[in-house]
Amino acid sequence: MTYTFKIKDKVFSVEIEQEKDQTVVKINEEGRPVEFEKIDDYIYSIIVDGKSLTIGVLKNGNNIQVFMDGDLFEIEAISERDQMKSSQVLSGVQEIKSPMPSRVVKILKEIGDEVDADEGIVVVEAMKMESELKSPIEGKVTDVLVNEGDAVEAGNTLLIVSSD
Amino acid sequence: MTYTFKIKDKVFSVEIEQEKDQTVVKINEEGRPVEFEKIDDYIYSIIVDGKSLTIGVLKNGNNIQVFMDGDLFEIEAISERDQMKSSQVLSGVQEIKSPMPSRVVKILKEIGDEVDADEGIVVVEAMKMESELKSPIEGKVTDVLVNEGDAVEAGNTLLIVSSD
Amino acid sequence: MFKKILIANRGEIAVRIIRACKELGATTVAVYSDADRKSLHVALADEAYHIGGSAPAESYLVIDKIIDVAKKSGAEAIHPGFGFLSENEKFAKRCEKEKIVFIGPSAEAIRLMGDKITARNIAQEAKVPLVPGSDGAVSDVEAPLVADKIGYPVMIKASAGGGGKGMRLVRNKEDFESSLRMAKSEARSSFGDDSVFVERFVEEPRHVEIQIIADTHGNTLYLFERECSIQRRHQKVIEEAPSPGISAKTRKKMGEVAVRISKAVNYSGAGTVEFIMDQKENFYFLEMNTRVQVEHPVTEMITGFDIVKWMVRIANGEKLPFKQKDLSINGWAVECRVYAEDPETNFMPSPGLLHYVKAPTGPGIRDDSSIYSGYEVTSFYDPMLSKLVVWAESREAAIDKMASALKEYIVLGVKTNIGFLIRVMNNDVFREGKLDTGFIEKHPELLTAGEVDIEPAIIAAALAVGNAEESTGSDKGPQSNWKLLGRKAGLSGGTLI
Amino acid sequence: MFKKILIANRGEIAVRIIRACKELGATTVAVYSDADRKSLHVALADEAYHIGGSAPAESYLVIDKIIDVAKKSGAEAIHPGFGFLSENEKFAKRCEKEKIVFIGPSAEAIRLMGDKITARNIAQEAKVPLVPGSDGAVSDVEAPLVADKIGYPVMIKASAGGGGKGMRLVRNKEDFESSLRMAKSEARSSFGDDSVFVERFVEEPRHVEIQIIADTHGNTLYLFERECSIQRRHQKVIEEAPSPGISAKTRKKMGEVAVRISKAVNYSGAGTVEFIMDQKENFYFLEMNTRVQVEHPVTEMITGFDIVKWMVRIANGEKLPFKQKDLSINGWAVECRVYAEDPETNFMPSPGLLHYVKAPTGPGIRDDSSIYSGYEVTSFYDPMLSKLVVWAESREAAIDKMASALKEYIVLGVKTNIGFLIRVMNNDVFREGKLDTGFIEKHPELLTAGEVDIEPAIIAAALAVGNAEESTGSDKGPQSNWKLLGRKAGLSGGTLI
Repeated sequence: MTYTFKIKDKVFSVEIEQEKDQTVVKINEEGRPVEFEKIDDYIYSIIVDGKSLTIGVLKNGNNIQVFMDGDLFEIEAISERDQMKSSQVLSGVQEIKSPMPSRVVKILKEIGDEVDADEGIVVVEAMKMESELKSPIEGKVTDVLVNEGDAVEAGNTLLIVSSD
Repeated sequence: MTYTFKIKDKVFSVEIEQEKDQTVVKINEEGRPVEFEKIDDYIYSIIVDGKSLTIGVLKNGNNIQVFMDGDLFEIEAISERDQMKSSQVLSGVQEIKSPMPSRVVKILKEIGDEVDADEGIVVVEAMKMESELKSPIEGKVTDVLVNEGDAVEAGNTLLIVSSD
Repeated sequence: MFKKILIANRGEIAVRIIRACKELGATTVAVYSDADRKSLHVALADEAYHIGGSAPAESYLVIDKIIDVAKKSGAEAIHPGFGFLSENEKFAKRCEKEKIVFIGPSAEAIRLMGDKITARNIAQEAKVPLVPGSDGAVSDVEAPLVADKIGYPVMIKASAGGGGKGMRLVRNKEDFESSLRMAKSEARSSFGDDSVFVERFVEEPRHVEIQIIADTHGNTLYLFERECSIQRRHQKVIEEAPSPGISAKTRKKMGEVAVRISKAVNYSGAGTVEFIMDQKENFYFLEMNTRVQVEHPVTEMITGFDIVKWMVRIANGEKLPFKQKDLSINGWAVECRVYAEDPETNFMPSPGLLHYVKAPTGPGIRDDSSIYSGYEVTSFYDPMLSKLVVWAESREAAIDKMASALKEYIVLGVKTNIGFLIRVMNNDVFREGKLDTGFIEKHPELLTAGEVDIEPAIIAAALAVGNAEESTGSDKGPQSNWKLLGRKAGLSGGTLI
Repeated sequence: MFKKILIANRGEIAVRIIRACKELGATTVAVYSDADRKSLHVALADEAYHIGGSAPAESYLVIDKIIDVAKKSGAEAIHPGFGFLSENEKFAKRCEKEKIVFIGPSAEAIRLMGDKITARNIAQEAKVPLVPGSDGAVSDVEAPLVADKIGYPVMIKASAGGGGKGMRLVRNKEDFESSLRMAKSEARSSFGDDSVFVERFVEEPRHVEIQIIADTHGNTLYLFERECSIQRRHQKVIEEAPSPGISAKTRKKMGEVAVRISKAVNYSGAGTVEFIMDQKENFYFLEMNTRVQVEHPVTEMITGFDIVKWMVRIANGEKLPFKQKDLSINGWAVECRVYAEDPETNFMPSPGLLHYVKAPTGPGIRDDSSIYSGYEVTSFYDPMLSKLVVWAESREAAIDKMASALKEYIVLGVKTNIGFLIRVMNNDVFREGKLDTGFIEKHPELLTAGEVDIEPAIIAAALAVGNAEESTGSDKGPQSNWKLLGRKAGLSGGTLI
């Protein structure tokens, strides 16, 4: 079975094979024998060429969170169909969503305002801290869906920015 | 729903009811309101009359192990059919089983030997320690199923003692 | 000793206090909000009472509800922990009125130190050096004029503030207005009071604080200093004791100054006098926190003195059994606050379900936490998961131990700052003790994992995906090969089950 | 420092050593048997190599396999831990031959102290008091005659023994023969050598031992004593430091005697000189353990001295940086060994799957363990689950802390001695420090839970049974009511999901 994984911008093709008495994992065609054991629902112990690693894996659909030595790596499992789509660059219509349940403190842009990529467009407060959400693209604010003071849930769309 | 539980020699009848907005647990007809939450697959947080308790429960068929303040209580859930049977006293034919994977070090009784209740009848070794297994009843050894030096699994019958 | 003590708090500090009270032989009473039914403080306390909604204003901040539970349960004393009602003068007064012992200083001491302006005046009278600034709260019109007078960079601070809330650094004039607005808005939502003051910003400042312990018999001692310069969002992340860059002379001077301020308000219990310090060991009074501090464990580790137990004993009228000269520093302690937050997006909180937690243990390691596998971090409270504290014979050994311990910490389900903390421990500038509160801003490379060998992560992901397909068995086609492999792997040591 | 160190052990001591080596900057190499693939020492080490079957004789005891891994991995040194090859003269010699540093004393010191008879002779020469007994191993015929001569009660001990294996107390003549047989049989299976000796049994004896640390530059120091009198099956269960019942004078005398014996064999590294002591502080040499001891943490907690790290440093040629006069005792430490065993059936081992584990944490608490939720305790190795160690300012405070901490420990899936340990902590005789190795036998009431309020356990069982029926939904009849209840309960705070 071959998997295609995307981490940040890099794409890896991964294959798991059984050769003689050992499991071989091929990453981008390069194989290495892997000895592995599932310790817990989420924890894998992996020994590669003597090196022992304990790695946490949390799978949610195509999103895989891998915890290793204190860092969390977000891996996207890409199906063949997805791979075709992913050539698309980050543009078009972007929804600015609340990453957590929070309160809208300040809306910094109005409909029609031009925004740069990484420019702050709305300030939300959660867990007693204010955070500025930024536009992922250069474009224009095409819609503002909340008011200052609104309580919003995780995933609620706050504003829409369009590069067109 | 009513349950019948046996702990050591005591039998308790337990009923769980919903009265108005609270859960009421009746033990031997006496009810008390219980506020409870399942913390984990095995852990219950229970608040009874303000008292907070954290209790571990492991269920295996009719055997329930309850861990509370460092002690493990073995509770037997008795169905109505079992309740009829349980009037039977500890007697008849008793199989002496190995409680864990171990090695038979010494067989202390032969077929036909008389044994007292709590008298040692076989010595096994596991985890580098020798343990003497005792007869639960007074009676006669009717069968010896292993030889000294044998490796046995947990649950293997080693000897049989009969009170008849 | 009190027979029964109510702990008016939640999370790790409630757990810390419950443990201390139990060890002192007292029965412990927890209170909890809707969101906290499954929290560890509820499970560990002897008694637990529900006090309302998840928002602090509906539960932990409601004086009447806390007092009701104290009366209902028969608690003789209340430990407020930190945050919530811990520095609330009204609450301390109410306890007094209800004849319940408030484990902390007098309501008067809380009042005097609670207002930054008053505290500044007291410090001034006690001849404690102060940072130049506005003489009290200033209007929106006055504020920029004061800033012009004392010279940029300046700090805008909420009068009722603390913990970095309602605080803004302004480096140049153009940014002043927007920063003032943000500071006031945060001050209003955090403290219900938007008055602010302005003062000079000390360049490359360090945050050094003195732990005070005072009994009700006139003994006021300092338990040395804590270095708390590693901050993000104006909140401490890494603390240590002692401080790597202060001389014995400065230590003594700061300690004596801190004792002087404490005595000026007749302080009793545990308190912390915070100072800002420049790179030449000049220090200025910042504020006094009239409660136990988040970072109190590092002081406990280098002194062997249990601050929380002594807070309870002092409230019970006990006398400190030693003098300043009996106290000394033993070894080195470092604390890392493990947060559910994302260092890559300016440490934005990351609430969620903790699917799996494994904390480090072993010699010299103390984990003050209230998390467990299956615990949910909600957005109602501070996203701190754990205070990991280590002790060793030297600073270098303590940092080595912390780096090792952090690498053992596993938290799955939310983003955490663990990787970031490991990188700080391995950073040369940090190891050399060249600290200031701008450390994190100066080292953005610590925020991301950087160039690490990602292959093991990819292998683990592949195994997990294969395993999930295997166990659901949703697809009988291409997976059959994998299933076979699973069985074979099982025979040869690896297993997919 | 060594770049790479192999740890030739398993379980918690392997984990302890791995942590120490990592903190010293060394790469760690683990070895594991079939049964240990999922053990924590494999997960925590930087490298891990499989060395054979689950039985120790197929893996951890096979010198060739350990040496092979050391060579393959490029390890410069081997730490043997305790048990297994730690006191094996041949292994130490082989390391020497292969130019791999054995982290421990010389092969010669191991040999001299490894044989009880030789050790006894060395002690005699060093003018150390000895318990009267047979002059070396005795035949089956001689043995009862020696016993008659020195007078009952007597102890039969395996010449090659240790840790209580192959040891039997005989109180009267009639039992001698059967005890001799049992002792020899255990000695044969444990050590492959069934020779035994006989000595007088000291009434109400206490087991007190001295921790020794010696570098290769002629410095031999004692790190004070440990009290290890609470034993079951002749194995220690609870240890503390310092000992509650010894005077400063006796402490000094024992320490100096221990240093004398160590110097007699040119000892280097960490070692323990064990004594038997009567209730009047008369002490007799028992044996010297030429390795790190299970209970070393209590000494570490009262001295701040990291024994395992110093074993490594000493093997690396480093010099101890202090003298005897620089050492002092700070506070009190207690260790409880948490075992998978059943106190009600003479502490019979209870292997099995640990469905759930939650260890206590917090100030002054150290949990040296290698268990986790999902770990399986096999019957191949010692059933010790954890060494729970606490430190506090006094013995009373340490015992209070231990009792509290033990109450937080949750282990589901096997029988454990946790409840028993809690009862010992709360026992008045134990609290008064009136200890002897017969303590457990004298207090059979501590073995069972006794009269406790069983109601919460019954409630929890009922909730769990109801919940299981709810989630399987196997019976649609009488459970429908319960399901409804579950939903209602969910609304009112309780939940069944």
